[in-house]
Amino acid sequence: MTTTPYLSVNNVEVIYDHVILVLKGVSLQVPQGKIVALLGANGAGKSTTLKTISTLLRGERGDVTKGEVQFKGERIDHLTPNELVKRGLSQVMEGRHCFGHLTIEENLLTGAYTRTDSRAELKQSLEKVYHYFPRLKERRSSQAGYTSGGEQQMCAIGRALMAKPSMILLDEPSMGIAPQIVEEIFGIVKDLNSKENVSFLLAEQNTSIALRYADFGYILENGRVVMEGAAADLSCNEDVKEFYLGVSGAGRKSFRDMKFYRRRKRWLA
Amino acid sequence: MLYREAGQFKTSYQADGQIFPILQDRLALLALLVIAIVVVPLVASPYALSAILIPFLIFSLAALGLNILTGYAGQLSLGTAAFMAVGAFASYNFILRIPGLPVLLAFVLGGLSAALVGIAFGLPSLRIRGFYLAAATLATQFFVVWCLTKIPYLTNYSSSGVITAQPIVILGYAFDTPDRKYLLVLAVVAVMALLAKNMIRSNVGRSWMAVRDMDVAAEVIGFRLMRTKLLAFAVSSFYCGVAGALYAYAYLGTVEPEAYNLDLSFRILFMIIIGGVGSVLGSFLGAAFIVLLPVLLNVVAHSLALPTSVASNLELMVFGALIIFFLIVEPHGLARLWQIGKEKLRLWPFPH
Amino acid sequence: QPAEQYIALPSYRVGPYAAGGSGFYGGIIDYFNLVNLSGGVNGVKISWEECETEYNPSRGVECYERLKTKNGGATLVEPLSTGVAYGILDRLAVDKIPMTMIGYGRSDAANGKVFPYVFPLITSYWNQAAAMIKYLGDKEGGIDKLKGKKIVHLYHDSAFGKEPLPVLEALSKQHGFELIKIPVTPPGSEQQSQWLQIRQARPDHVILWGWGSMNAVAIKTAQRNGFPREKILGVWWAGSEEDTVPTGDAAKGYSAMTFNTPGNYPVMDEIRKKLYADGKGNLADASRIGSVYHMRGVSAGILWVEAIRAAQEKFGKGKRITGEQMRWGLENLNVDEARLKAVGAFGMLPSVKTSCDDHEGSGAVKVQQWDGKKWNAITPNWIVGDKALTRKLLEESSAAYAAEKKITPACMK
Amino acid sequence: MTEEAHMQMNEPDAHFVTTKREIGPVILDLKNISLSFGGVKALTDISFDVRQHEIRAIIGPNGAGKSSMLNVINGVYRPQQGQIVYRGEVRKNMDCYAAAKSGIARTFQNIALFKGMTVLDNIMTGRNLKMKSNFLMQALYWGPARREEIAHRIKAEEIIDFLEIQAIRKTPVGRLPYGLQKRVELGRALAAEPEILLLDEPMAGMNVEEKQDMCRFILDVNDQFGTTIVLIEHDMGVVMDISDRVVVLDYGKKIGDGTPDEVRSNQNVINAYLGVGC
Amino acid sequence: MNLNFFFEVLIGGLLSGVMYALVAIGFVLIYKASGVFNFAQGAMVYFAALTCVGVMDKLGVSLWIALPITVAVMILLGLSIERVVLRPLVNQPEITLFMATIGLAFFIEGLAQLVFGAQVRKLELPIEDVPSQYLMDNYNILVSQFDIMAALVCGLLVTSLALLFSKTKVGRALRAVADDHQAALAVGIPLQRIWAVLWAVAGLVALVAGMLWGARNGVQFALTFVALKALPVLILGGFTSMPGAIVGGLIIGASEKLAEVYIGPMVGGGIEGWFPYVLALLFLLVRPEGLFGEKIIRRI
Ligand SMILES: Nc1ncnc2c1ncn2[C@@H]1O[C@H](COP(=O)(O)OP(=O)(O)OP(=O)(O)O)[C@@H](O)[C@H]1O
Ligand SMILES: Nc1ncnc2c1ncn2[C@@H]1O[C@H](COP(=O)(O)OP(=O)(O)OP(=O)(O)O)[C@@H](O)[C@H]1O
Ligand SMILES: [Mg+2]
Ligand SMILES: [Mg+2]
Repeated sequence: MTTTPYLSVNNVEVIYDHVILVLKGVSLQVPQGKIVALLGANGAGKSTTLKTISTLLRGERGDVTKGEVQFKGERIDHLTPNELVKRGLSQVMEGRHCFGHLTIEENLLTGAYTRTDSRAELKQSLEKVYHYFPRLKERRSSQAGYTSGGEQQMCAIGRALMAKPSMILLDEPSMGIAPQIVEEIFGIVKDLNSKENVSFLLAEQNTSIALRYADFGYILENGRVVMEGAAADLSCNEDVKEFYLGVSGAGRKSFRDMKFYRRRKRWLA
Repeated sequence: MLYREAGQFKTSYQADGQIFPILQDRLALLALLVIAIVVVPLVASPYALSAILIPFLIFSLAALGLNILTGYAGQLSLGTAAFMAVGAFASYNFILRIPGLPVLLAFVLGGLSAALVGIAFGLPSLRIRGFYLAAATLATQFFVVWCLTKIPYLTNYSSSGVITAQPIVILGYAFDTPDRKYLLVLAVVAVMALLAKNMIRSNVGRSWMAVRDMDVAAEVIGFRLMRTKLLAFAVSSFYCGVAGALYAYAYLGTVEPEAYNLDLSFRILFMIIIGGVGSVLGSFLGAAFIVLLPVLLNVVAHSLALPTSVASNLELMVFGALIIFFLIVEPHGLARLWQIGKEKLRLWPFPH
Repeated sequence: QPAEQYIALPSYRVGPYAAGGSGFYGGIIDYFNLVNLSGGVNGVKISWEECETEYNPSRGVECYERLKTKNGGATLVEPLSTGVAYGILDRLAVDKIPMTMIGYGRSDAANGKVFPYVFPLITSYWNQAAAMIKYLGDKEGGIDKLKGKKIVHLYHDSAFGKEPLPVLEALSKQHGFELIKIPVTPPGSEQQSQWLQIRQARPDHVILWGWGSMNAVAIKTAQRNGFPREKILGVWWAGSEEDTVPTGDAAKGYSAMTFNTPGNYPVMDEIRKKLYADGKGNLADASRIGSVYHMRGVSAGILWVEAIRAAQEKFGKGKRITGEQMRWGLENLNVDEARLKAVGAFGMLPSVKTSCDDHEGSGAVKVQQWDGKKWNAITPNWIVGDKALTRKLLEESSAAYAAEKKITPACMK
Repeated sequence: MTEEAHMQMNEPDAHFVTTKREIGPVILDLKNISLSFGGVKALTDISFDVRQHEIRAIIGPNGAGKSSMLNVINGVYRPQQGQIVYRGEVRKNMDCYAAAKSGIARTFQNIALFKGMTVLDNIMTGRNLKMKSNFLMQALYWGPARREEIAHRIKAEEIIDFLEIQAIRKTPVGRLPYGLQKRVELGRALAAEPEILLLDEPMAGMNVEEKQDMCRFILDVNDQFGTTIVLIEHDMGVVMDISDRVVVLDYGKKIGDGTPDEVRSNQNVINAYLGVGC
Repeated sequence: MNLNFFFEVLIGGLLSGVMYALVAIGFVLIYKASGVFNFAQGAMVYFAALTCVGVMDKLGVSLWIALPITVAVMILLGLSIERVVLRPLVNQPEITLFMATIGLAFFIEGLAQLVFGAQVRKLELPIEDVPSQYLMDNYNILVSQFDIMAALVCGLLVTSLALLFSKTKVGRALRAVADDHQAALAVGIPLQRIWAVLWAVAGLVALVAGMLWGARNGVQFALTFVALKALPVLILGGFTSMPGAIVGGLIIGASEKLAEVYIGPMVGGGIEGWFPYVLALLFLLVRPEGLFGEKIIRRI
């Protein structure tokens, strides 16, 4: 990579509960103003990587035993999440994590906790989120705990946007979201990226769309980076095509025709 | 590399369903039992038997009872001592009023009485959850002790409400010395721990855990919440009741209802939290921690020749600090610490 | 190395009753130190060991078991806690260690035929209750004047508070006063409803049978409700500085029973001079010297030392006596006025003479009143209640216990 | 090992009888269901039916009321209006227990596994309705209780093999990654040997390969056990490929119902959900 | 029935209820803002009162000098609790945090008695605990003027804390924290700082409770038990509601006194120990989250 990395993860090793080794030396970079996708099967360690960066790992009894994380040229692995958010790094956690007893609007407003802007500016940001997700506006005064799964996911994304970050870690933003909205979410990502120069690191299972919008991609398997490259290159790679995009030589196969004796991708690990 | 299951293949689901699937564990348990049954009574001093081991075992049993309710079925309760009191006072009355009733049967009847009370006071748990339920179970605690002080019949009209446990005689054999009492308590606790473990590894146990982890989902899957919760209350109270009876008969001798006060309920709750919520082993470890640590601290403080009031207060502080320390090291209790230790041992000499 | 007379003290110095515990055990230890300074009992020094019970029966039993075998075996134990005392009651006869229950515990234990190793020394709850009624009668100008009067028994709702009920009920029938029983749920930090009930009932006297923080709350609540403190008479566990000081002026005029006459005595002076002046006193706060609990502890010490002395007279002077011999000493105690004078405690406690039938040995109490600063005795003489009545109750109750436990009542030698 | 041999070893369902899949009569009929929470109308006057052995998909934008619909079917929510006819009987007050008893099993959108238990235990809970021995016998773990436990364990192991999760059998589910948890949840539902299986976004958070696996499991269940399946899914590829009929909900109303092709070309559906270019 | 007496009991009960509410507020504060059930609240009440009188005693200063010192000590205590106990336990199960506060309670109790001794002390506030002459003369009703002041203080505390929670950004953040520690961290809420402040405030609330209860009952270990009186208030009013603490307190106080006076004598008395719990339990059967508590969200 030629540009100086905005965020860089260097050879990080993570152990849960003192015994479960999950990341085995992961390194990756996000250049400023770029969208980087982090792909990989279930349990590969994507979420763990993101939590390592945002230092949320501590609360889950995970330890970073090796390596370091740098953001804007500064080591951040010892900082608190609050300090990170203040420096412009926000995370959307996997599995929504809305504040159930707060209304949607209150949820969004807590997202702006670190901001010291005026009321008017907050209002503006709020309107922007509502503009992105009209559904949230409709449900603004419902308690988040009683909204549908997709609505909660939108709320979680909106909440992160409220902090006006310069870099966002997105963990499976498309999970449980209707296809139209998925496109919209990625549209928003592109929009923020190009208009406001926000950088993204996104862990995503919907590989085709992720690679469509990303500039660069990493593939994680079993806690190791097994492949990296420009998004366009990755989407042309035969293996990626077969295992992550679901298209093989003959084009997209129907899910009905899947046979379980497909070629396994054990070799990747 | 000593502690490994490598090479131990299970060829049947029965073998796989064993309580201790690993050979080393089974050997260790066997050794422990031999020590507990044969060696301890021979070498332990009456002090160790009657002041440490007997209360330790009795508290372990009570903690096990509470662990069934709180740790496995997820119903936080602060009424443990009340169930113990019911067990003790019921046993007392059964022996008193039914001449010739075998003592062990009286304990069982005492436990059953506690179970009935448990079911009655478990009814609110169908609607109330978490700390609300915990605070509500205090109603049990205060109400039961109040009844015991107010209903003279229950204490055989003793003017001050104190009962004196009858001597324990089983089949003409008197359990009157520390080592005999110890063996009796050990037998009861061992059998009941085994039964508890069996329940936990079969469907009842799973129903409790399911209700604990997510009661709505448990219902969708076909567990009946009412039955499951009430059964947990009943079994738990039964265990506590028997423990309470042993507390009166094998330990204190003469008791007033106040001996089963809120303080005792709390101590048993501490035991399961420190030991490990939802772990049979944890009940024992927690009981050991709460029973032994103050004694140990007391001994240490005395050997430092501090003024007694300073020593006593320091003890309290160190005790509190150690609780916090252990929780920070392992929030899921000593049993979890033990398990992690074993996992490390399994990987040893490799770190991961 | 000369033999030492070892005594087990399962004490409590933390928790809700720490104030009482530290004063009482402080007094005991001060007196032991004093005796040891002058060479012990005929050359036998007294040794002791404490163990923190936190007033908790379970820990108390552990303490007892731990302490009893140390230093060649304990020869006496005093837990100052009803719960702990009950917990070790059954073990005493087996271990052959006598236990004193100075001013608490089950009153029927005074029957040495059934409870050979238990000594509710000086006075038990039943005799105290009887003495209280006698005092109230005297105050009214004669016991017959109690007829038609109302007496409230405001009590700690536990074995302790219920203990005097048989006596009070019997006396109420006998003398024709109305007894209104009002329980307070322990720990008793809120008593508004009880005192409203009392005010409503307009009693002539209130007996305050409380323990721990309940007492101060009772006095404060009486004040809040405008009930005259002069009409309240406390049990001796409601008659210490710890009960009145925190109430400020509210306790002025309040009186309570005691078996230690407040005042100054040679023995207390010696403790001050020989121990505290040298920094060897046991109380952390020297202003508590001579406080009610402290004196109670010193009194206990005096009686024990006299028991040791008596036992040595019989079993060998200057020798360490065993637990059984100690039991004999306690059972054949005769601390008369002369003896009390000799130890510098004349007037501080009643004279005590025990026997196999009477492990209590006295039953005499005084009444003291709080003047806002300190306690003052207000009865010049020791009061003794209807002992015939308490004797009768005692015989019945201990007989029932003996039957239940299958004990054949008999005197030990 | 040759590829064939490997296949054979992996063939977990050799002992399942493969039946010819044919759609049967209506097994579940929902008539004019309406459900609201305070002011929020989650479902308004919805009617549709489910036929035996078919795979019936429910799709719709977020908050359309899909999950609520499943909750109505298995008795978690009680609709304010409407009728549920199940196997020809009108069910008025169906609670979850009755639903489970009558052969309805399900998975949840927000995984509802029992976090503190192992994978095996979670799957065993699925079999609870089939267990007969009482708790005293279980406490003794002796005789019939033990035999029963082992018999059910065999069934559970079959499911574990079927879902290819042998390796994590004894792992507490809380530690598993999201995708595997979904799989375990499916296993738990399957363990009940249900007549109708309700799946709420079983493939959320999975990549294509894993979705393919999941589809295969669902199709196999449907094929081999003849289980009727009601499925909510946002991946249109999956829905269009594997379902027989599709219901489309929007804002609590039904806006389309039919075969995948019919739905795909329904203008309302395109506007509300699919968007252009699908 | 004597109506005047009835009102006296009622009013006495209501005012006792205010005293319970005073302790309950401390619990609500911590629970609402971090989801921690703070078992050490009672110990903090004792610690605060004892520190105040202890400082007066040992340094021989007046109440007005001891008070600011105590305030400083309580703030320090709050900060250290956050640093030593809570920070390492972020995102742990509720029950673990609960247990940690139990450990804390032991520690604080030991510390307080170690530093200031175990003896019972008196605490005199400028306002005396005697019946208000004015009310006595004009309405023939017996109410202690001390209680009236306590009620005022309590009302003031509740109002200001309720406003804090409902109207400010920090209040919103605190409620968020109670829902989900991890997510709160992720949106950048400075959990550590907020908790530190919160526990310091809880320390001050404990101080207020300690001063009032201490003046009423004497400063002694039994002050730690007043927490028990607050529990039924909490479950009745709801763990998460400031106004609930007051309303719950009033209901519990009044009904327990009425029950003790009118039902007690029929069943042997002493029912105050369990009556409030049974009453609260009955309320809970109707509303499992208490009168004003936030609904427990159970959804799948
Ligand atoms: N708290 C934890 N304790 C123990 N192990 C954990 C914990 N969290 C995650 N793991 C383990 O770490 C590995 C990586 O998990 P992670 O959540 O990072 O995967 P992922 O790539 O995000 O998967 P998915 O796509 O399913 O979200 C998994 O094997 C998982 O079992
Ligand atoms: N228990 C409840 N209380 C209040 N509102 C509810 C409840 N359950 C669902 N809702 C509301 O009903 C509507 C439908 O919710 P539902 O969960 O059924 O949507 P969904 O179609 O499953 O959406 P998604 O695809 O996002 O999961 C939503 O607006 C939701 O907020
Ligand atoms: Mg993930
Ligand atoms: Mg849904």
